[in-house]
Amino acid sequence: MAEAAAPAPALQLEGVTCTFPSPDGRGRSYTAVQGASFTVADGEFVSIVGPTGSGKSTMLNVAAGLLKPSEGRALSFGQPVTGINPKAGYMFQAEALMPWKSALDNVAAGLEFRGVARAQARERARPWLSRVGLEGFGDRFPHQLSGGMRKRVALAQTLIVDPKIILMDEPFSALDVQTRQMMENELLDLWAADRKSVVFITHDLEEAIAMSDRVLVLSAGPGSRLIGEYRIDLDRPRDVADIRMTPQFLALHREIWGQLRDEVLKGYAQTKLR
Amino acid sequence: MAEAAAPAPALQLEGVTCTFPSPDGRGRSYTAVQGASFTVADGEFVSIVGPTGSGKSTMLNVAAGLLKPSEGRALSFGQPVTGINPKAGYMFQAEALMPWKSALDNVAAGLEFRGVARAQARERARPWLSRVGLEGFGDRFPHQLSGGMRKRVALAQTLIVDPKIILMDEPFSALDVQTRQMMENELLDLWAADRKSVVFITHDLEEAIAMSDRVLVLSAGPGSRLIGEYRIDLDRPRDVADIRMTPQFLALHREIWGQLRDEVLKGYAQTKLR
Amino acid sequence: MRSHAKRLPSRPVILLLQLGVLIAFFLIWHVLTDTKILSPFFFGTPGAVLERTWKDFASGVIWYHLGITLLETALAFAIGTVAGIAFGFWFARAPLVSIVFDPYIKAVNALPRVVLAPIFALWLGLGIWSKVALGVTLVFFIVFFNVYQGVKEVSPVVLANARMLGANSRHLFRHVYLPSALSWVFSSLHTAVGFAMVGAVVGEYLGSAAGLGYRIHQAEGVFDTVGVFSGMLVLTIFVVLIDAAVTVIEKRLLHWRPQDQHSGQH
Amino acid sequence: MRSHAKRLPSRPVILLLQLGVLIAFFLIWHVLTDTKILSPFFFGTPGAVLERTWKDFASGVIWYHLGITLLETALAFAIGTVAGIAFGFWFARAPLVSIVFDPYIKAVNALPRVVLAPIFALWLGLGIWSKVALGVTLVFFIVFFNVYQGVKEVSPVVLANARMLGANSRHLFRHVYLPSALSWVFSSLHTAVGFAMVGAVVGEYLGSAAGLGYRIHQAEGVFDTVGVFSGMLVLTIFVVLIDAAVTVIEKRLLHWRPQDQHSGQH
Amino acid sequence: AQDKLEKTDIKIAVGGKPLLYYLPLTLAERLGYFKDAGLNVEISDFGGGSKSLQALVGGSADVVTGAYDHTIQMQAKGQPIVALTQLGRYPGIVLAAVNRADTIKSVKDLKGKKVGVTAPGSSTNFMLNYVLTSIGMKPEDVSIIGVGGGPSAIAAIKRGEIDAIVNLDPVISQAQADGDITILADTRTEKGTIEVYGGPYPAAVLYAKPEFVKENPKTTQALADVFVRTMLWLNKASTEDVLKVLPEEYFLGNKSLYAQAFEHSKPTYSPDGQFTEAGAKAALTVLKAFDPAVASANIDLSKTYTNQYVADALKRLPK
Ligand SMILES: Nc1ncnc2c1ncn2[C@@H]1O[C@H](COP(=O)(O)OP(=O)(O)OP(=O)(O)O)[C@@H](O)[C@H]1O
Ligand SMILES: Nc1ncnc2c1ncn2[C@@H]1O[C@H](COP(=O)(O)OP(=O)(O)OP(=O)(O)O)[C@@H](O)[C@H]1O
Ligand SMILES: [Mg+2]
Ligand SMILES: [Mg+2]
Repeated sequence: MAEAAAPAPALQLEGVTCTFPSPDGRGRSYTAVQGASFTVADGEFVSIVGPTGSGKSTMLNVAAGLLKPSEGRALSFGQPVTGINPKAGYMFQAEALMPWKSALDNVAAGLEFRGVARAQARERARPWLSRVGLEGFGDRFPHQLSGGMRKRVALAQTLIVDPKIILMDEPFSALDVQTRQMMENELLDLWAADRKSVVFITHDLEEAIAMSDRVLVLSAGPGSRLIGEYRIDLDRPRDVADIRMTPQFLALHREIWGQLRDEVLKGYAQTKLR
Repeated sequence: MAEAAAPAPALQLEGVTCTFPSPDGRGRSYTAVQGASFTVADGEFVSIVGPTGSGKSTMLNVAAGLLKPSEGRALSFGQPVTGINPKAGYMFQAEALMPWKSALDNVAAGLEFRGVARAQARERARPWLSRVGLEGFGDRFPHQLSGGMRKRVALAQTLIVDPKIILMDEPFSALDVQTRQMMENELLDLWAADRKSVVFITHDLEEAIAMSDRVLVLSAGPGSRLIGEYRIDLDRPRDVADIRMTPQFLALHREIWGQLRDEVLKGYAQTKLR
Repeated sequence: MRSHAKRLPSRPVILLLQLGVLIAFFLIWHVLTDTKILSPFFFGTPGAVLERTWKDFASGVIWYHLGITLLETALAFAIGTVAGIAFGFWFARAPLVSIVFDPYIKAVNALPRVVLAPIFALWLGLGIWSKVALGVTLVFFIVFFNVYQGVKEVSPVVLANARMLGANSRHLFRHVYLPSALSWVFSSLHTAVGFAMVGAVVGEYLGSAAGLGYRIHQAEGVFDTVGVFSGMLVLTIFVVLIDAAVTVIEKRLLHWRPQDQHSGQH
Repeated sequence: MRSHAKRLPSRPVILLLQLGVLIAFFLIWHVLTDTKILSPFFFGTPGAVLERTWKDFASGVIWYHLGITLLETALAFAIGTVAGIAFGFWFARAPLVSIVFDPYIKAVNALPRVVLAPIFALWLGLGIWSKVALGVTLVFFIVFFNVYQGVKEVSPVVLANARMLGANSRHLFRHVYLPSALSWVFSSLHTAVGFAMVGAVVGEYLGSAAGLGYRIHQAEGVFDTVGVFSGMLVLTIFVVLIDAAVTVIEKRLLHWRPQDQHSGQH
Repeated sequence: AQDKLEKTDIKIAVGGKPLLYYLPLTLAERLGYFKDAGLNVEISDFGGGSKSLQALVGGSADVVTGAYDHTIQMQAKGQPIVALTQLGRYPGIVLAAVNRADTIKSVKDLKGKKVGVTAPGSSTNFMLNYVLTSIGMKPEDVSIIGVGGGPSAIAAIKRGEIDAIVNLDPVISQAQADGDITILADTRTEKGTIEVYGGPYPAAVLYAKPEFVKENPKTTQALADVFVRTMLWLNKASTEDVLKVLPEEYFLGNKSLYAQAFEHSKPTYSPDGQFTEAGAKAALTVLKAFDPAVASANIDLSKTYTNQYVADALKRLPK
């Protein structure tokens, strides 16, 4: 849909359907996402919210090029995504640090993969570690870090390579509120500095509203679709803590929450029924 | 400290200190928890909040008997914890499902370990699966479930064996708000039914207040101690969603939040400094 | 994760490719021996080898010998595997035993089996059992070391979880260690099948009254290279069949794993 | 997780225990042969074996042979390991190659090496290389199958993460597959060390001018059981030393793992 | 017309059944003589003579067809065994120079050269030692390489790994047929044997433990009958007769080569199975010189063999 003149969107999903074979390899299969289409413009910050198990991670995997949709396709900056999306950085929901690398080496890995010499990559990784509040923990291996610390290492690891589009799957859910807000502000600063595109999955609707330009609401599975889209017209730059108190914010929250709540209840009832 | 007449507390930590060897096996070691002491009475619901990396999981490991404290000791129902604590159920922060068992078999595992025949254990596991909203997903293997679904399976897995004291490490952080509230209410119902003891770790202060009889605040690491203790005198039974709007709740929240915020900031500064 | 990988060709295509490799191998062999680049005295000729193998099967003389060798192989494989798994688990779970006996296990593994053959013959006679013993000494160590390592690789969190759920040692074995170590066990079994056969054949080769190894030895004694290679051919055919059976079992027991997670290349 | 496990005894105590096992072994051997329950003709006597071993070292005759055997072992080990790792990775990363060649790899693994010895002798002569080749054929397969499996076991999420971070095939190998497969590699190396030695000794035994296998064969030819066992003793001592070196390297390369996570028993 | 045998199931061990050295065993089996004697035999084949001997000492075999040397060596080790029938009267060992080396014209030229024997410490090794010492050289003057007795020996010759070889048929005949070697000493003939050892030298024999003989005299006699009968048959048989009797597998490699090798070896077979004292003495002399265990022992040759059963058999069997 990108017109000739407009720049290609950072991400575009066109009628993406993802069907998984059934657990035992035979029998009925499970359709997680059904015909999902949405666009993330260059430089836009988009959040996706939806009930658990609705297919948010699945859609991010499609955008990253890790999962081939059964139907439909994904485009990134006008290019169809056929393999790993080279313009994307992906912060996974599950633990994805390399257990055999120290925190510092984990952060430096992306640079090394891009041909930066090891010593230099480590040097450049150090400020990133302190940015996520782990200055003294560079020599720890992942199993020696707490759950929240591992998440922060993963954040630094994703951001250091400066991807054009950042895919984040519940990046801050393991953090306490305070650390979380610091990380959120850190991310917004970064994003503001050179206007990357961000696709941000979260369970925290407040977080979604506070951070984004747009919030997408996913229906409950199976066969989730996008059922709501809200433009967040709050002023930038924002402070995630302060903005939550503004009436504008509260109005938006009420509105989206109304829809989401219904959807979650429906999803819950469905899984109970099936 | 238990007097002769009073029933022994469900859990008692006495001056627990946990020191980890340094990452490379030599050099300086890291003291996560320093002289922590607290008691959880029989039938009490206690939450622990604290900055990320402060040692919450570490303390739970001590209570479960998985980690031997460097100093001090843990008692459970008057018995020193020297091995696995047989009275405790533990829902881990990290993924702990057996990947080779289906969701249903994972839930049934605890019963099987207690000598229930396989078929019967699966029969009894089924209602538990629907209780956590996963009725149709019994035959899925963990890698076929979404992050939130795995957490819910783990919840059912822990609760089905009916432990006298339940240790929960951020059980609901991967769930969307709505599902989360349902799970929270489910847990409160269960707890009310036969007054188990619960130790509940969370990053969500609202959750901590809404659920607990008492909230403990942990200081930032290294060498965290318990620095605050708040009795929550809200009426029972509670509905976690409704109670958040009461003035009493808001007052408590403001009070604890004040202390926690300082602590988190300190912790953040410390890690930046070290 | 299912990914954008180029999908593998279908089953018949793969079979065709495999057949192609086989034919290419025989062709190269044929050309090399035909042009005397490889001396037929040492390498036989593929035509003669195939013809001999065919004759042996047609006349039926081979079945008796093959039966004995397969019996020995199966016994060696079964005993060695069971013992390897049992000791592997025991050692992995009993750190003191493991640390004390570790050097001796390794020492025994390094004993040349050829030299041990007379001792096995002494203890077990000249029948199949001395050959089975030889096979067991090969199979055991391969399985043992892999099971030992496999048990040590179990995820600490999953293990802790099972223990908190009340699993005792037997449960841990059955529900955690065994399933977790299974891929290690199967990896070792693929090597072990071959070594079980090697043990049986070498045992027969070193002293016996029947079996494929006996026939190979007889053929070698009269410089009948074709006979030697024909024996080896029969042997490899059957080891491939046994291994296919192992693979089928493996697929069934490990069906819980993510499918085609590793075809993910672009 | 460090747990309430009974801690292992300290290093010297363990050494003492190991020594105890050794002494017990020699004592039992002594008693059994002394009372003729085990025939000294087959089993020698520990006294005589130790004396002979001591003499051989004192007079120095053994060093030359030992040196040759160790050289062969080291070469077989190194070549077999490198080839096994290389092919293991290649096969694991090239599913079509792996699926097509799979039956042939297994077939070759099942060939009795003893029968192959003349071919190696023909190609490589009677010097050390034919023995190295024999050892390589043993070591290669053990390492190969384990590396292959080890690569397949890599955590899919960690792998996906590295690929998203921009790792190409070479990076994946170096930063993901290799470290992840290392515990498999080392598990296989512990077996492989022994088999490298077995290959060398059996090769010497079948035809050579020097080496421990040559000496063992010579002793066997004149029914000198004490000589045979003395040779095996020397052999095992050195294999244990080599294995200890492997363990040291293993500890260094795998230092990132959780320590004593498995002593967790009560 | 035999009395009832003490034992009819007999396990025979041999170290390399298809070797011409042990041809009488295969002949006896193929001619059906064991069956005629009421014996039910199982023949186990071993990788070498020493292993078949070990099977006997260990009790897993009843009788062995092996080298006469073993009876002396085992007496020195305190494991008495007794030879019952002689199958070969000349050892059949051949010392030959590899043509490619081209510098070896006589045994003297072996100095400093590499010589392949079947295995270090084996009878081929002793033969070489004996030949060397008889012309005033020392065993240490050559370097010994074990090359085995099969295709690996041929491989060693073809690759030029060795300058000379001490081996048996069929290796020698094969190498001769290929024109790769020149014979220096040949104990396949009476003349050659006397040149090397100064007298006949018993080669393959049938031996057993004295206990076996004592407990099963009738079975022992039956075994001796079988082999004497075989030796008498072989003495009169033509090459064609022999090839007709042998299993086809034996000459699948190369029939004419096998025939040739057989003809070379024919004189080595004992005509009637009887031992001679001179032969036993020759063997003892050789072993005393090179086997330290034998050298230091006091050997009673009369216990190493007996002609009793052969004599009895010869009395009854038609010549
Ligand atoms: N490999 C698979 N095989 C079968 N079903 C799968 C597989 N992967 C995901 N699913 C199913 O697809 C649905 C969507 O999963 P997904 O992980 O995308 O959910 P999500 O929205 O990210 O949930 P959460 O918020 O809990 O992380 C779930 O019902 C899940 O069970
Ligand atoms: N095995 C270990 N070796 C070294 N340090 C460790 C080890 N385990 C935990 N630590 C350290 O102990 C501290 C407390 O860890 P813990 O996991 O208890 O934190 P937490 O309070 O649970 O944090 P989170 O909320 O992020 O889960 C951290 O600084 C962590 O790095
Ligand atoms: Mg998800
Ligand atoms: Mg934690």
